[in-house]
Amino acid sequence: MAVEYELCVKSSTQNLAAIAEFVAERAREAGLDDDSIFDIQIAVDEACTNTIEHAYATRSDQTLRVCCSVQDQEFVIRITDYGTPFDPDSIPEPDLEAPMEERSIGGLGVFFMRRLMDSVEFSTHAYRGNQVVMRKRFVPNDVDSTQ
Amino acid sequence: MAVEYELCVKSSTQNLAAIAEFVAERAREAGLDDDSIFDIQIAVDEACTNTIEHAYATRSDQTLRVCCSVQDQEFVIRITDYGTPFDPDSIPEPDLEAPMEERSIGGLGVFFMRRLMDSVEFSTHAYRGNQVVMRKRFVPNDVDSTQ
Amino acid sequence: MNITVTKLKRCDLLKLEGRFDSNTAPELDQAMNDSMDDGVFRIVLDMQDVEYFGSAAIRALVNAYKSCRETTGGDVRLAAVPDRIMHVLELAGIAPLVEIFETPTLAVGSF
Amino acid sequence: MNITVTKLKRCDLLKLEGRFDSNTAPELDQAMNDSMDDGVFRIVLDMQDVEYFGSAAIRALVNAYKSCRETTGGDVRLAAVPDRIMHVLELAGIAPLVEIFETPTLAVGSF
Ligand SMILES: Nc1ncnc2c1ncn2[C@@H]1O[C@H](COP(=O)(O)OP(=O)(O)O)[C@@H](O)[C@H]1O
Ligand SMILES: Nc1ncnc2c1ncn2[C@@H]1O[C@H](COP(=O)(O)OP(=O)(O)O)[C@@H](O)[C@H]1O
Repeated sequence: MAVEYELCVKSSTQNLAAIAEFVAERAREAGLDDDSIFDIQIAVDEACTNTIEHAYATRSDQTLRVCCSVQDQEFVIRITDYGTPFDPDSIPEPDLEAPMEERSIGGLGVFFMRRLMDSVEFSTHAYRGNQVVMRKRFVPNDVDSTQ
Repeated sequence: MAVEYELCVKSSTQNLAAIAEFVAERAREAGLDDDSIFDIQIAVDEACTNTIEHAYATRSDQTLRVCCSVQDQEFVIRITDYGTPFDPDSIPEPDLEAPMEERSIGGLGVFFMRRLMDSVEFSTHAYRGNQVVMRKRFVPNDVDSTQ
Repeated sequence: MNITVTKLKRCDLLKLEGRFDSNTAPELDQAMNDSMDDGVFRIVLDMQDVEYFGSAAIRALVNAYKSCRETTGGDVRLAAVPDRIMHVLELAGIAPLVEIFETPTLAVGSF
Repeated sequence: MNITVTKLKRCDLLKLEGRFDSNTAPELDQAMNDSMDDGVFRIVLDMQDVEYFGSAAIRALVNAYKSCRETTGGDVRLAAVPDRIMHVLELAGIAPLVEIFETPTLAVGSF
């Protein structure tokens, strides 16, 4: 596996801008196009927001770990927390056909992650914490690519 | 006296844009700044409009002559027509203090010419026609200036 | 010279471009009269791209201003007036009389 | 993130700049609530300089939209939405529901 870049910050929404910048920078270096980078920023932002708001119940003194790597033809982001585990199958899809007046508030975060990334996997480990791994395919133009 | 540039056009308001461009070009070559050039454009535009509308009574097939030269520290524009002579002393100054509702329509042309140029002289000759000569002072930065 | 008319809910927005001398001022006059014939007496002139605005254009502006203000709530307001054009309006003594806004959005939002 | 509020005759114009994520969305929520507390239920969001608009900001928008439209003539309208932000609004299914204008002038002029 290639290099993995890691950013470790406190679980505050004030760090979302720094996380977005860190991920965008890594994706740019890897050669992703601007539209893909924007998609990734949204997915990461939503995932980290959920971790802070749900897994950590808005406590801002906990640890949030964001790792980026390139694996084969995919840009991979792994987000780790040590809060309340989460079963993604328990949440319903948002009803996007409903008129605005009847729209339930929220429920877009996980939907955005799934729609904008090529794969999203949630997992929970005893000491490794909760992880969400998101992958975005791209065409690497790196000269020393092993592909 | 230095070179005199002349533009000779038909007395149509359609030629006002070309006249403005001609005068601006000469003034730029002479080294006048943009604000002065704009002032000159207004004065020339108003003078030519008056010639067309009053001296030529809007006939568009007559001759309008615009000459530009630099004399000492002045940019000089001479506009010649062969229409009805004009006594500038016969026209009153516009009342700029009047409320908009009571403003008489017009009467700004000669006022603009006098305010924007350093001197404006009207004259009438038997064969040389009617002339208005307008002068704008400036600081020539020409290397082979005789000053 | 070009005039683009946008009919909004409360006013007509006229974007003026280029030279308004005695040759082209009649078209400005016409455009404002068209609004008034249409029953619209609230007019915004977006002056941002005006290169020249001579006494004939000022005359057209003053005429429309008078007519519009004869109606309740009617007015002609200016937006984004370039410095040089502002200088001309000041010289003509009409700058203090007409309402002038920094942007077309503010002028439209004033009606 | 920055919000500049301009109070116009018929509506409040909110110019949004920068990132609206779950950290800054509460300020958008607050700004729109301030307008409503002020009795203004016609709001234009100028989105031109928005870099990011996440689900928290969308939530704030939907909330204000609902509240404003409960009043007569009330509405939240968007202007100058950048392509990428438009894509997010489309994904969330709200692009077809909210009125979106090319420029703030047109949005303000629609009220
Ligand atoms: N990382 C997480 N940890 C715990 N619960 C989560 C997590 N992510 C999402 N959830 C749960 O799934 C629901 C839907 O999440 P989401 O689609 O992001 O919408 P929202 O957060 O706006 O409610 C949340 O309300 C929450 O109950
Ligand atoms: N070149 C000219 N030839 C004849 N009459 C002129 C000329 N210039 C000005 N006048 C007269 O002087 C009056 C004032 O001119 P001016 O200040 O330009 O205002 P306006 O042309 O708008 O009436 C004109 O109405 C016209 O009667």
